[in-house]
Amino acid sequence: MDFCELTTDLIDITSVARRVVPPECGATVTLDGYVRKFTKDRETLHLFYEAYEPMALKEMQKLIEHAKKDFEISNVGIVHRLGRLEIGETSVVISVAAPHRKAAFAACEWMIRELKRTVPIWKKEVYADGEVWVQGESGPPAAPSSNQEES
Amino acid sequence: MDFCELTTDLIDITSVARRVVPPECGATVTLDGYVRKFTKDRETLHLFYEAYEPMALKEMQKLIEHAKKDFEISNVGIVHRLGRLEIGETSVVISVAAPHRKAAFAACEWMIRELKRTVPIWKKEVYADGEVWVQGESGPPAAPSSNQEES
Amino acid sequence: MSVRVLFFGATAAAAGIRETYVEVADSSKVAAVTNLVIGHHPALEGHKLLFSVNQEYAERDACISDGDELAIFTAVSGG
Amino acid sequence: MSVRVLFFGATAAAAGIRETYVEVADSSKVAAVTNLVIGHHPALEGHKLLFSVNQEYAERDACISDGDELAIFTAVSGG
Repeated sequence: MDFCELTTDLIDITSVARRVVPPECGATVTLDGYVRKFTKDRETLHLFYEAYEPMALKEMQKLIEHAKKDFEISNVGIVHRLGRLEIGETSVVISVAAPHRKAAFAACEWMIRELKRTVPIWKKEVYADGEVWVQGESGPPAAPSSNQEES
Repeated sequence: MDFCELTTDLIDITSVARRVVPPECGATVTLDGYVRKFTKDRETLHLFYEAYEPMALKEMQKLIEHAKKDFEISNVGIVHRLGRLEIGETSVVISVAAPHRKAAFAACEWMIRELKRTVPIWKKEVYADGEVWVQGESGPPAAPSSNQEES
Repeated sequence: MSVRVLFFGATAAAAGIRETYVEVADSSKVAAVTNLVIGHHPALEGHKLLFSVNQEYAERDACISDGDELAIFTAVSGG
Repeated sequence: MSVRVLFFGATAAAAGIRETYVEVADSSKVAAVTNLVIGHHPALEGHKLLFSVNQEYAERDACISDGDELAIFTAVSGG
């Protein structure tokens, strides 16, 4: 079963990884992104994630469809946290199950790169002396391609 | 903190992934291997893993040292299950935390490949009509190298 | 025609609102609607803007129809 | 000299034991000890064997000292 979700609750990695496991698969690769305490020596107190929810879910769904076309994988689960996150809490989990781990690694790495580029979610970093909406690094999305080099 | 463990208890992926997270890191990549129901159309009832425990822990420790030399990663956790495992249970977890996810993916993929080649653990597959100690595919270990192609 | 305009993150902070409706000529393009919106919310001017129409990414020269949903935002930063 | 010999997985199943002690000439090599062991446990013959001495991988021509721990096993299959 594939799934993508947005949630304001704490994300449990194990439960995400388990839900993508079909009986014929032997490996799951899971990317777990979380709130860093320091970004370039500036201390983050907490983060806030906001999404254009219906479009974010559509884009996540597109990522899954694209990945399943390009990689030999069985199931994918993506869960992104929204709202206020404390230091160390998981912001995003992408779990990919595949018969062979090589495809799971490749697909998972491709999906987190594309998610950061295409899924309409924004992060606000809150410091002791202010806050800032983080700008994505990758510029406007073109058609996603799994052959594309990392920017 | 790095760690490697052998355990006869159920492995909780989240707790492994969490223990490798230092405050400056932003991503953890976790490989979760588990008991397949089918191998080449033959149904596995359950598995049994046996280790040469002190040597297995030494070899796992070597893997971690080697990976930390070759990849820009912060912490690594490896936990391998021993004893009887039911279908779907996790046999091995490798979690790698890194400031940049690219290194975490590369190191995690390299470590599971090397673990399967060098760490003295053996798997017995139990079927309805018999059981077999699985032979590793990779032949005798040479000095591990991160530049080596997958066999 | 009437277009619903949404803001998120940095653009919501700059515009001071999360949502508005604007009246524009039929067959207006994203660029025309955006210029009108920037006229009302000049703090948007400094931002490199991205767009979606009905929850699909769109370029500045994309056409907009009556009842469409235009979102104006900056480069995404999830993950 | 006395060498402790350990078996695991397929070799333990073939030998029917997990551990034994053998007496061999001083400075014997892994190959000599292994041949002696196979003599006692001929079911080991069919297996492609790997070795460790004192928990480090070793080749057939590695020397063994009194009190060493030799493990005889097949290609590992963990993970």
